[in-house]
Amino acid sequence: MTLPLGIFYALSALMIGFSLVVVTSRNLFRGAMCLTASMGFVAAFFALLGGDFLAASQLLIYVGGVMVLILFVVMFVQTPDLFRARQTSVRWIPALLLAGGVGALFIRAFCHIESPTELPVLQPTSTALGHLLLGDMAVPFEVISLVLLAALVGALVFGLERES
Amino acid sequence: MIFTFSMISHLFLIPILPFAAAFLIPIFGRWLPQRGAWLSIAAVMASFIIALDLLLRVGDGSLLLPHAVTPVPWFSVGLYEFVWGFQLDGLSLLMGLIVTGVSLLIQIYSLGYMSDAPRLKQYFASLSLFTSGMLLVVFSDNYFQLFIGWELMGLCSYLLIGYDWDREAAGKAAVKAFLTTRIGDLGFYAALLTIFIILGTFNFVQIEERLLDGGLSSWAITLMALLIFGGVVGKSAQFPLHVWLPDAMEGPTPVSALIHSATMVAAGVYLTARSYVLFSGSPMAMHIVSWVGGGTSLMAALFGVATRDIKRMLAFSTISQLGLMLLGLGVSGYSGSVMHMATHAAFKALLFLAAGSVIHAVHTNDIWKMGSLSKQMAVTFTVFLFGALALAAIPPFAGFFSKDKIIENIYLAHQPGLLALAYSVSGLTAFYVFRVIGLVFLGQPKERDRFAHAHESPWVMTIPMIILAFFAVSFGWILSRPSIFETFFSAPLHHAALEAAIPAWVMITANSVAVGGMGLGLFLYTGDLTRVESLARVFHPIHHFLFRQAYLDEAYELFLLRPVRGLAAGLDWFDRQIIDRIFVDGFKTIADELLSRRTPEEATASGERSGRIQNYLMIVTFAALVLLFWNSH
Amino acid sequence: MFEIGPLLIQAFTYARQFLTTLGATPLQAVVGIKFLQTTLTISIILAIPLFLVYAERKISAFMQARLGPMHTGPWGLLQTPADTIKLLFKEDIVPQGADRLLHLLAVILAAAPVFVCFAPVPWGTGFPLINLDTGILFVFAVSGVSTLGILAAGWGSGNKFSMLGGLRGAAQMVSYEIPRALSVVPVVLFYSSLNLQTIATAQMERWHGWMPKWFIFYPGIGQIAFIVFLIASVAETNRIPFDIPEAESELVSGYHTEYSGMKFAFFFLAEYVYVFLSSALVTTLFLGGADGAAFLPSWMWFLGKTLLIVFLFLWFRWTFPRLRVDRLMQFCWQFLLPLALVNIVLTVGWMMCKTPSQDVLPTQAAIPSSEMHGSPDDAGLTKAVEK
Amino acid sequence: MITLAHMLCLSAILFSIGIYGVLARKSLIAILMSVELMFNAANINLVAFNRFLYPDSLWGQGLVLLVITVAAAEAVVGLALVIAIYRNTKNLNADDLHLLHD
Repeated sequence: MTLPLGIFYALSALMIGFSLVVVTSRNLFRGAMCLTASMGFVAAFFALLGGDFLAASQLLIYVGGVMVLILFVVMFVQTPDLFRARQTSVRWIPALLLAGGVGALFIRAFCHIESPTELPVLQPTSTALGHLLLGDMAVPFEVISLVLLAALVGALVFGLERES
Repeated sequence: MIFTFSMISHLFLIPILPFAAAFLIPIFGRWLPQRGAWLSIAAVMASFIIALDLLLRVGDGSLLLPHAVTPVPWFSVGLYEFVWGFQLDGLSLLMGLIVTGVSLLIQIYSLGYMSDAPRLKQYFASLSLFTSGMLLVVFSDNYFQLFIGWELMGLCSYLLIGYDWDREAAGKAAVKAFLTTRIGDLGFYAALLTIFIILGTFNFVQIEERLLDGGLSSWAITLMALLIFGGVVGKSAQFPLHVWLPDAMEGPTPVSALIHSATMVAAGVYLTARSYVLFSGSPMAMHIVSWVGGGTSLMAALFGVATRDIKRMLAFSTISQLGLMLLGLGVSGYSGSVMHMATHAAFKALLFLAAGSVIHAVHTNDIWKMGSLSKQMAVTFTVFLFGALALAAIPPFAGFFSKDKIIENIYLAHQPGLLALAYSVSGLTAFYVFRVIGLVFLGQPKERDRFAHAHESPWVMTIPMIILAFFAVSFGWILSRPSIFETFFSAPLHHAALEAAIPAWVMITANSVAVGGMGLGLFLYTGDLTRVESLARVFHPIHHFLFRQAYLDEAYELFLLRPVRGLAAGLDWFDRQIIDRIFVDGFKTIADELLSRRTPEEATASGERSGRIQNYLMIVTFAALVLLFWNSH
Repeated sequence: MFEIGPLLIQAFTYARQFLTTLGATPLQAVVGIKFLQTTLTISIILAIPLFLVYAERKISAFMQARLGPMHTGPWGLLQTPADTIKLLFKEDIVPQGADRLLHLLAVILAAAPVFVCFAPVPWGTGFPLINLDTGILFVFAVSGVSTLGILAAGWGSGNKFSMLGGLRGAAQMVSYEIPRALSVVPVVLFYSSLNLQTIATAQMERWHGWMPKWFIFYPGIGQIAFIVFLIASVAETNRIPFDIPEAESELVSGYHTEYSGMKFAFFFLAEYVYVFLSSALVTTLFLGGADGAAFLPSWMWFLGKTLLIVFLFLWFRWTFPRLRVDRLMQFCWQFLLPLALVNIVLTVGWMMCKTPSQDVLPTQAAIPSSEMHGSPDDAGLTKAVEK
Repeated sequence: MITLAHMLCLSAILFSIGIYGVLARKSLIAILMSVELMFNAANINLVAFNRFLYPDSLWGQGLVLLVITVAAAEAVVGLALVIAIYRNTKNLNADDLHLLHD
């Protein structure tokens, strides 16, 4: 049980715990907070797997941006029954079975994957990622900016109060 | 092949100029004088001048026909290279001159005729677009490009017939014209495909070479020829598809003059002449062409006799003359019918314009309401008279030279039936033309109020008519001069003209029949009309039958349109009841059944609502699960 | 002469050897030393707010021609310890309607990230806790988390005013993060690296021998980037011109109205540490970090420049009126952001014409961390983690 | 040693938690959050593959960056929709939103 494996198990246990809270907690705000925590752990995993630039951008975009948005909306939309009523509809048993089934099948499929053991030392990836994004992945990089623009406009159109 | 400006010989410019005008007018129309009319006239005039310049260069020998221009590459599909190719030979130069000339005169005429009409921009834009389409047909050197021009003309005829669409009749007529010509165009389209499949090229010259070096079964040539003839029947309003032309008179008269007399309908004859090598290759096709042509011309002439509307009379006369031209082509009288096409364009346009100026003055088409207009509208009367004489093929006028050639060819082809048919048609033509002259210009005024303020049309309308009148008189003589005849009407190379002696009686009967028809028409319909009433009572059933155009429209409605509508209704029922009922709703009920075993109403009643969105998500995940499980084994 | 950096490195290497002799595997030794280093840094950082609070009180007093705290200890030096002790003994009230766990969590979320941000900051030669390749990005990412702390504080205290304060604060911090990040882009572009250490050392050269090549002295691009970053940082720390969230007059001091005692102290502590962090960033990015003449040790230069910038922050507090909320937002989105973007374009222009021939983006091979000034055991850590 | 199998199992667990959340939760925002969870599970997979199977290239991480951006865009539009729905119907219960159906 070397240290990295120990770290891995600890982090994954925490992350799964927080994700379960997200999915089952009655109080939506608490759910959002736990989602932030689990995203933090995802960033930790990215760092563990050598994506240092990735971990920082995950923190920046998800935790700093998307979660703030979700918390904003949760605050705007605080209906009184939001915190008392049962949060899952009556279908939670079939849902649990389906999710469990999918999870089990995936795990059964993934368990036996053998991967190379000796791996190159982790290198800082920012410069290489920069070259990649603006070199080979230049087209998707530009298209993504269009996607973001569309999302921006769409959000404005839906969100704005229309005086009609 | 880099496309440089010098490559555009000015031959290209002829169709391009009106095309450009057609698009500039709607954009800049508001600021142009007369809402863009002058731009359109200027464009057509420029094309006319270029055509004239080409004629002069042919005249002084510096340009020999047929003269091919280097094609401009357009796009290539597989091996075949589509090009914008233009070709100049006698036929295309002649038609180019006629089209640009007539279009120019008619656009000037419509300045006066349409002065108070709304949407002038759209009118002149469509006219220019039409002219460019026709010129594209005339000058193109391959079928594909010709087809583009062909479709452009169909579109413009729809736009122009339905010009004042607030009148319901005009709208219906436009749709009818468009659909009927479309049916014909189907034939032509099929011809395009078969030609490409069999011969592998669209270019006329290549087609001619591949046909001449033989090796092609006769049924293939006949098939191609007949399919092309389908397009011709549609566009030139021959027997089965002629119903749209009389209704097309709903459009303004200059439009009828240009499109439905001189150019578009003549395009069918032009197409037959252009693909003459195909037609002359299969005797069966020639036979069909001549009989269809002949039959149509007789039928139309009979209908012409019985109409009350001056423009319908001219429409029927156009159909009949076109039939005659096709008849001429059918009996391998190439030069005769091409010349007739040329002369007919001149005097028929003239007749239409004159009729237009009459309508403009008395505001009605019904010839029974008009009378003795010769005194008030002397110029229109004389011009109309010249046109009528040319149409009736009275010797010194244009019609005589071309119709006489056709009749000679019929005789040379030893077709007694067709000869009799030709004679009766020319007799009837003379009769119904002078019937109209008698009723409209010579007899007593039927309704005094119309007669009172009838006045001569403004100069802008009369001058084009006078120019056309000059041609109606002299065009036949000019064209039959040997030198001109040789350049314009020399039959395609391989076809040996049948040079045999023509007995005198052939021509004498033709002329006497024409003069007889003229006399009868004038005698009956001028002066007091008592004789006409007595005749009318005797021939009433026939007259009514002809007046209703042999109930052809009703027959089409009964035997064609009604079954099609019935079929459509049946299919709609089938789709709605069977397919929707079983497949679409079926799955929904199954899905609902599978999941909540309760319809939404029960669910809401019991407080637990069956959430639809998540139900469907459930199905999706379940399917994914099954797939995952299935392929992991 | 008092370069503490190298001394510390020797000390830590001896400690690591000592730990390995005690039977710990190299990995455990490295992690132990890192643990030791972090506690050391945090203790230094904790000392700073004590000083800053006192400094702020004194300076604002002098600006208003008064003396400031004088009674507690000579010239009021013991004022801040007195405050902290006072707050320690205050009763820690949690509002009845509030979510207890969230109330506590908010404080942690607001305070903790700031300390983490100090890791990549290069104090001087041989000092950065960890020579992080994504230095500045890491700092922005972690400081983004403190926005959540404010939201949680607003929501956790249960009352409407604090929630509104929280919302406004979060909105302000999120929107000012963008011009702040964009204003750093020219620096990153110029020195083609995110690593704060590389940026600091790259500014060590001299123009014509005497003029230090700090980024702020680059005509045009340097000044604009400096100003935009400074303003955005002031907004990020919710200081006076932008302190809408805890504006006493309107929202009864915003999201930390319901906090009392030690939690309230923590909020203030976090704020001042954040001010110090921002000024440290300013010095690293624009004032050449620990670059200075030899007569003073490098960390002394760094500290001096940072305190200078902190003085600026304090100075702003008593000079600018508070901005209205929509004005605040408008200022950020319609002035700062475009200015930062224009600055990026200018920098690229400058870099293009400066070195047209040589490829502007040097395909810089990833600098093996050991070669840099960073503490040698960084490399050890990465290798160890990998084993 | 952390192997690929560890990572993939972890992301599979996270993914199935996300699916459960989407299927079982009532409120729209909870569904949106579960979708974010699923996105993150996918990202872990990508980075794991990149690290273990193709260590020298960075395409996996580049793709994750794109996925993060698209997920952020999707979240933005989703939240705007949620606000619009809330403003009109005052409740965010997924079951009640069946206007498109009968």
